[in-house]
Amino acid sequence: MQILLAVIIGLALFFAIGLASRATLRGLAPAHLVPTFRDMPLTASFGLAVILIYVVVSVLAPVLAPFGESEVMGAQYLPWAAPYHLGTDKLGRDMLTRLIYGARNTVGIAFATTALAFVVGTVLGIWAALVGGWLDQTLSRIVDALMAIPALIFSLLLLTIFGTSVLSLILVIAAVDATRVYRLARSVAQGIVVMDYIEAARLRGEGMWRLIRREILPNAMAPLVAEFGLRFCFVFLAISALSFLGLGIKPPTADWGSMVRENATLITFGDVTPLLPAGAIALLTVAVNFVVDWQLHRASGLKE
Amino acid sequence: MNDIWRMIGQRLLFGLLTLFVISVVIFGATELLPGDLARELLGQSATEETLAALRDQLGLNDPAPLRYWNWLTAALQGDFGVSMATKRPIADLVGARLGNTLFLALYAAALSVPISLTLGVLAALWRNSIFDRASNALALTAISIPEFFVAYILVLFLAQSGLFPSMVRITGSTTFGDQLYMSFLPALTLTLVVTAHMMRMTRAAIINLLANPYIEMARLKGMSPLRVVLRHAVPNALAPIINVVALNLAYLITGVVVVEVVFVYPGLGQLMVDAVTNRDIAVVQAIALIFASAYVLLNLIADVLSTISNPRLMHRS
Amino acid sequence: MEKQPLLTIRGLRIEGRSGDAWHEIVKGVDLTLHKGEVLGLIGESGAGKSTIGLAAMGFARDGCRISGGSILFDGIDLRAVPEAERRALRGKRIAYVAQSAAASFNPAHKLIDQYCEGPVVHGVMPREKAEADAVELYRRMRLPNPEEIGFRYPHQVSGGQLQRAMTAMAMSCRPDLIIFDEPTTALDVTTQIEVLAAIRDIVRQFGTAAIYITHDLAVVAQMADRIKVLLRGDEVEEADTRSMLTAPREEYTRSLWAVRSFARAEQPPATGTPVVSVRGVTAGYGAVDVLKDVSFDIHARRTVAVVGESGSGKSTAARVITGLLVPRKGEVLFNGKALPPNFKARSRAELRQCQMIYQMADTALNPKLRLRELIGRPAEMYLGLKGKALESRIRDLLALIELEPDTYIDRLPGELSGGQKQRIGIARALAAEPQLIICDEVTSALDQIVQEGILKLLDRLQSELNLAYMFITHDLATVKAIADEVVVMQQGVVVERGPKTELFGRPHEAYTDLLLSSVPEMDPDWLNRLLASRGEHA
Amino acid sequence: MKNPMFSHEMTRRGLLKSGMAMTAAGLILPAGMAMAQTEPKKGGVFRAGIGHGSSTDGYDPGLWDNLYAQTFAAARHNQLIEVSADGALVPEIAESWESADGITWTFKIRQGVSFHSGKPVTADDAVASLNHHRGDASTSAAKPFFDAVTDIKVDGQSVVVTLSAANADFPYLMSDYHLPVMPGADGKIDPTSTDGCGGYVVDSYEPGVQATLNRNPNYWKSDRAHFDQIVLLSILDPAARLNALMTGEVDVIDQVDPATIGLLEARGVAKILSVSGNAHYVFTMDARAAPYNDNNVRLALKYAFDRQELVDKILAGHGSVANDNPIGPASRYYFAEMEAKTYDPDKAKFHLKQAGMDKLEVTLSAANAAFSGAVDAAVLMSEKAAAAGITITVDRVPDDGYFDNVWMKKPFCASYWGGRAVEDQMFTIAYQTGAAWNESFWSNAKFDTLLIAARSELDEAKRREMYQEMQQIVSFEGSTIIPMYNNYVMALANTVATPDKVANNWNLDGFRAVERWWFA
Repeated sequence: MQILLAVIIGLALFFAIGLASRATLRGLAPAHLVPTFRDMPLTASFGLAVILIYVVVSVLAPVLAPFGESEVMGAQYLPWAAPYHLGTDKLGRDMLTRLIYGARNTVGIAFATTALAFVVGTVLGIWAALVGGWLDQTLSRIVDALMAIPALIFSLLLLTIFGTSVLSLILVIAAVDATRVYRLARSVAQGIVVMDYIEAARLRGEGMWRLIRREILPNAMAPLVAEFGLRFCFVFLAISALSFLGLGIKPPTADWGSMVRENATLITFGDVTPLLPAGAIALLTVAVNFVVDWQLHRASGLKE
Repeated sequence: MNDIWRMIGQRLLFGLLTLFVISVVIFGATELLPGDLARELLGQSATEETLAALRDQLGLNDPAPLRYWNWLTAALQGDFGVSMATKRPIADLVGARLGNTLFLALYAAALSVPISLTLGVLAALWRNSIFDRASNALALTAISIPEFFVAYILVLFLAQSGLFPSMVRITGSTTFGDQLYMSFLPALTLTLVVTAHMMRMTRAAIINLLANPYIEMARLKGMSPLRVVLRHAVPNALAPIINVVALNLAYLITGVVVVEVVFVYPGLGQLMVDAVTNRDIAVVQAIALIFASAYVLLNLIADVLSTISNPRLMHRS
Repeated sequence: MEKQPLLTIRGLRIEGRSGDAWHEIVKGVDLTLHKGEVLGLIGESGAGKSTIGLAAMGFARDGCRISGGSILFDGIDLRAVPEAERRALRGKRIAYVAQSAAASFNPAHKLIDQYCEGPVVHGVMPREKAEADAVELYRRMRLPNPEEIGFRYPHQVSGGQLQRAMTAMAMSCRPDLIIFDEPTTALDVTTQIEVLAAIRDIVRQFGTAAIYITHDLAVVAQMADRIKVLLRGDEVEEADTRSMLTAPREEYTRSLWAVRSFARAEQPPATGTPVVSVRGVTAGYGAVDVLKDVSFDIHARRTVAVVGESGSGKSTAARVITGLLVPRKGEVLFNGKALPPNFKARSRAELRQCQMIYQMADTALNPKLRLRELIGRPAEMYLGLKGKALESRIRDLLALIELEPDTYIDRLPGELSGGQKQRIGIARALAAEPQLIICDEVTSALDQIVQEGILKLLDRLQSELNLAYMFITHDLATVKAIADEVVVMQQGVVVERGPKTELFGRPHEAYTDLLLSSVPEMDPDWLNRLLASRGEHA
Repeated sequence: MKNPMFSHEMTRRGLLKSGMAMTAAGLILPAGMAMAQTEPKKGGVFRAGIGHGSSTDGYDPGLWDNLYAQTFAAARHNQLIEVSADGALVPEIAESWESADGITWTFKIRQGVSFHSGKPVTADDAVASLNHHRGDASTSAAKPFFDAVTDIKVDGQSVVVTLSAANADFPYLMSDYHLPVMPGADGKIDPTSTDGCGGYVVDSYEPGVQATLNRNPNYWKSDRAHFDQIVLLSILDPAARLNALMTGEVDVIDQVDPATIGLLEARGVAKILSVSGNAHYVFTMDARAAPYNDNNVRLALKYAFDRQELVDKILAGHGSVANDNPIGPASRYYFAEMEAKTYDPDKAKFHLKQAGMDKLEVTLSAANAAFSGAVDAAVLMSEKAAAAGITITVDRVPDDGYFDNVWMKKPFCASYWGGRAVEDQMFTIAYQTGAAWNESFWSNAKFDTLLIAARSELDEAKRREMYQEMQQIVSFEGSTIIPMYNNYVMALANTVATPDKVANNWNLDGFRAVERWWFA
């Protein structure tokens, strides 16, 4: 029964948020974008609203959070009651505060990591496709070899060697992710480099960097963006899995992946506490991909 | 067919090269890790004297390149050596666990591949329907929850009620049926983890094809939507589908250490993490190479199957 | 004519979605077709001919919807009946032959499997009988090896044969009506004739009614009993073929008929050092020589047309000149000086002198760049223009190609029509201020009226800017219109070359002859005469 | 997944002769719960889920380094001497032992005991077993025990050990889990053999996964080893261990996640066994390095956090507050009346001011490899210290390699001691100037003098006074923060019965749960 109730409430929220955000966007959008928003599916408007909320929460975390990020308020595992609306965690910190700051840290780190992975992977991938020959072979073989090493174990090795500062966490996950992006970027670019406009640009004598940046990249965006949506979410998972193995983001920084891990044993007793950060991740994943799907749908021109 | 054999030969050759590169990378990375086997075996309370004795016994005092060379020459002769920590032959150590790992991977694949392909095809068929959106959202939710957490939730609902065991205990006398029953939860966890990816890719691959003129032709021949998708779209979408299945199979073999830990499943992942922790390089190398070979072979198989499934590559005029 | 028409369309309205809005693309068209009758639908791109053809099957493409009117097929209201019933008609009583057989055959299945699918699924005949029937129809379509060809995959069969196999497939259920949607447009002229003949014969033999959709007047003249002219979703006029050809009523129809009138003024023979001189070039990919000892010259203010069918090596010749393909033997001289064979070794000045315009403007213009950058980039790169100078140069160029600068300068290629895109391609070439422009089939993807405009523009620019053109085409009409000199190529070899007047005037090589005679003419009897003269057909 | 530190050390100071019991560390049971006091029953398959164990574990006794290997060893082996549940040394394979001068020790080997293989246990076996840990070529972690041993020889049914100097504690060493009696041949043991004279015979073993052992039908202790079969499972994940217990896959688990103790008790499916001992959690400061070389800074840190909060939150109450005192409440000379340090930011500020600072910024390195909850403890300290103007930046370092890279390398880091009931040993190992494991590099002349004097002091009252003074010095001048003593927390299925006294020297009843416990 409770599950059914939860599903009904969830769906109601989905429609409410979706419709409200669509109406708002229509109201606020500049004139030429109004039709775009008018026909956007409910999933997309819901996704946009969720992303927007996350961004606002991230930016305004210190304002919104009732307490300090790692401020120990009282006893551990207090029930959901004011002033701790979502209770406290195992150190007696306010769960809601941790979640709010978690948005900032998690989303920030995930974004930085994914962005870095995409910059590196995309540039190398397109470069390989563009130049071809031995460069392509060499890069692709190296990437193949790296991909053949299980990502989690490879990250574990690298993090143990380089330490677990946020920077090395970002660099290591980005490096592992970049191999996947490289593969995608290369295969997409291979479809583009045979186009006449690339030939025209080469014949014009354009340099490599401009070919990549102006001629190929804009046309490779759609599949890359789709991949970005998924990869972005996989970063949370990677951090979470790493914290399972004793690495991950350093305390007392609040991040959702580690929060799931810290509180995970509670689920054994049916306590929903770890569901909060897990749900926050899942919601963002779904939201990001709803928007990505919508964008792809618009870009593909395949009207259904 | 000759082309295929040539491709297989070429890829196997590249595969060997890949394995070599990986063995160097893994060896180097393990070398870079602080501490060594002797230290790990003795614990932190060991005195320098004991450490020196153990290092000497284990041959850790040789320079790294020499140790790599010794390992490589032995490995090339098919001798992967003994675990430096336990003195057990690596073949024994790894053998049973490799079987377990493959069993779990195939089990999860047997569950997830049919489910995800069916869902993917249906989602493509009924694209933008409630079914499509709901399955998409559910799939995304499933992949955005950490594996260990999925496992805990499954245990909460399916093990605490006594339906399935919460951990896997495989002994010599375990029957196949028992093993299927005991491994159900880890297999289900992995299924939830990989299904979304395969399903989304299947759906995308098929929808990608629907704009093709031959699909319109099939519809104009009066074929039903299901037949259009199954008979006209799916055969042409096989290459990407096979590839994503191979990628996920590789993941099921190589990437499941977390699930192994949660279900106490004696697989290769846990063994490798242990070996890394203990700096037992011979074991790390052996498992890394097994994982890499699985990856290389699965990719090769995927490419061969994609080629076979594509008449343009199979029947050159 | 029977009293009860086979197909009656009244007030047909179809809407298409662009972006997020619906707009009408067929605006109330009527159409009547009797049993055994062939109706030609003609018009330029965007006229709605394909859309109407599909609507005759009760079908609308994704992103289109039938919004008004009635479609009555043999008494069945296709708009009213459920989808399942429409589906039962498709393939069985109304069949479709698509423009590109290569793309419309499923690459994963053998031809005969695709042939049999319709009859078997519709329950017309069992598989064995369908197979035997296929062989029979392949034979009637004059396909080589009719017993075996069905067991090949589409990619193993040539384009002309595929188009015939597709017609056979359409016939598999002996439909009452076939929609032919530009079935020969993608084919070479010599191949086109065979396909046209085969289609015409089989339609007559089975007494099948047909709607024949094309933009090529000469083709439709051979095939149709009646012709309906369409313009932007509206009917212009309809009449039987002969009266339509001889006495079109409407101004628009007359303009269609008149487009082949452009011809370039005759030029005196060129003298002096040619801009480009191709000397004994042998080149190819892998082990195959695509060009064999090819030589020709191009002079300033002259247009050299390189003619040949697909695979003749004419585009490869262009690639050798531009330096994309390094020849095995021979060289390319520019103003008498040898060019480095690889474009990467050429200086910017050398690159600048030789510009290229591509066949498919869609793929030749980066869809993500605005016209400002597309046109401005070469000017910026080669001439070092910046800021205001660059801006005014871009505007000049847009004006030169007859596009209003203020309107267009910030558009994306996707916001232009096909002809406009091709003009941008021209402007981009001009921006470099080159001496030679290579035009690779620049007009073949365009409607005839648009082609005319492009050719006129190129002609005007040549005299204004002192350009040399290398004009690659398979379309002899274009050659007649614009060339000064002609180079005829077949399988990598220059078969014949000389001034246009000379080449079209005197008796020539057998191959040139075949090419010339294969160009369809507006005369409804042209095909009959041609086939008779070749002794291929009664 | 490494073991807590110094697992090879013993917990109690022994006397020269066997059989003298000492004050024992108590067994603390949650209120309202009493252990069944029935007679032990035979039978059943006992399955234990242990939170350690690695696929690289081996049979070599010199290399046992985690709770799994140690429990597994205790199931199949006996030592010369056993430590009883109340902390006394009791005879095991050594029937008795004595020394006239503390230099020559004679251990009389019990007759009529045989190995699983059937071979009788002889003095030669005992000598071979001990010699495995001696000599330059030995790779045993127990090697340092034998530094002072000059000779080991057989004398009839006895083993005679000669030391270079008198050591009254030597019998304690012989109870160490590293030193099982194993069958010897040519004066050597086979370190890859599972053969022992313990209560269970190994049936199968998959390192890092599970071991199955059957009751040794010929076990010489008739009142021990009650189970027909025992299965030792390595379950590293705390949640998996809990689940295994709750779903009946195992009968006992160790290292219960403190966060879940309350929830587990509320379920009523298991009982919690919480055993207090002298084990303690530590944060060490490098006394040589600034700013920790100033005792005022050290004191400021000691007053800057809430010890009770750590006990409540890190141990969920299963432990007790420690006053920077490595000598636990179970010890003879425990200085209970010492002035307690409470959370007092003002006092911390005062000491900072004494050190000439108004604020302090330090980095505390911690990993859960040091002790479970070390990172959280560090975070809690950091939070509370802020009020005293002390900024503690918590540097969470990888578990992997913690004791190589961080411990005794970083100036301020987490550590753990298994606890010593023997005051002299605790102080000698970790607090005497220059001691190998003096992790804080602390040096105090007065302390060193007292330590040596106390060893030879025979007057009980004076001795107590001296040890209490040393505790005072360590607590208020030492460079080690000791916030709490932790309990061993296990959870048992309701069917499992234990003796009323459970040993506190090690996890799982001093590793002996498998032979001391039974199914009710």
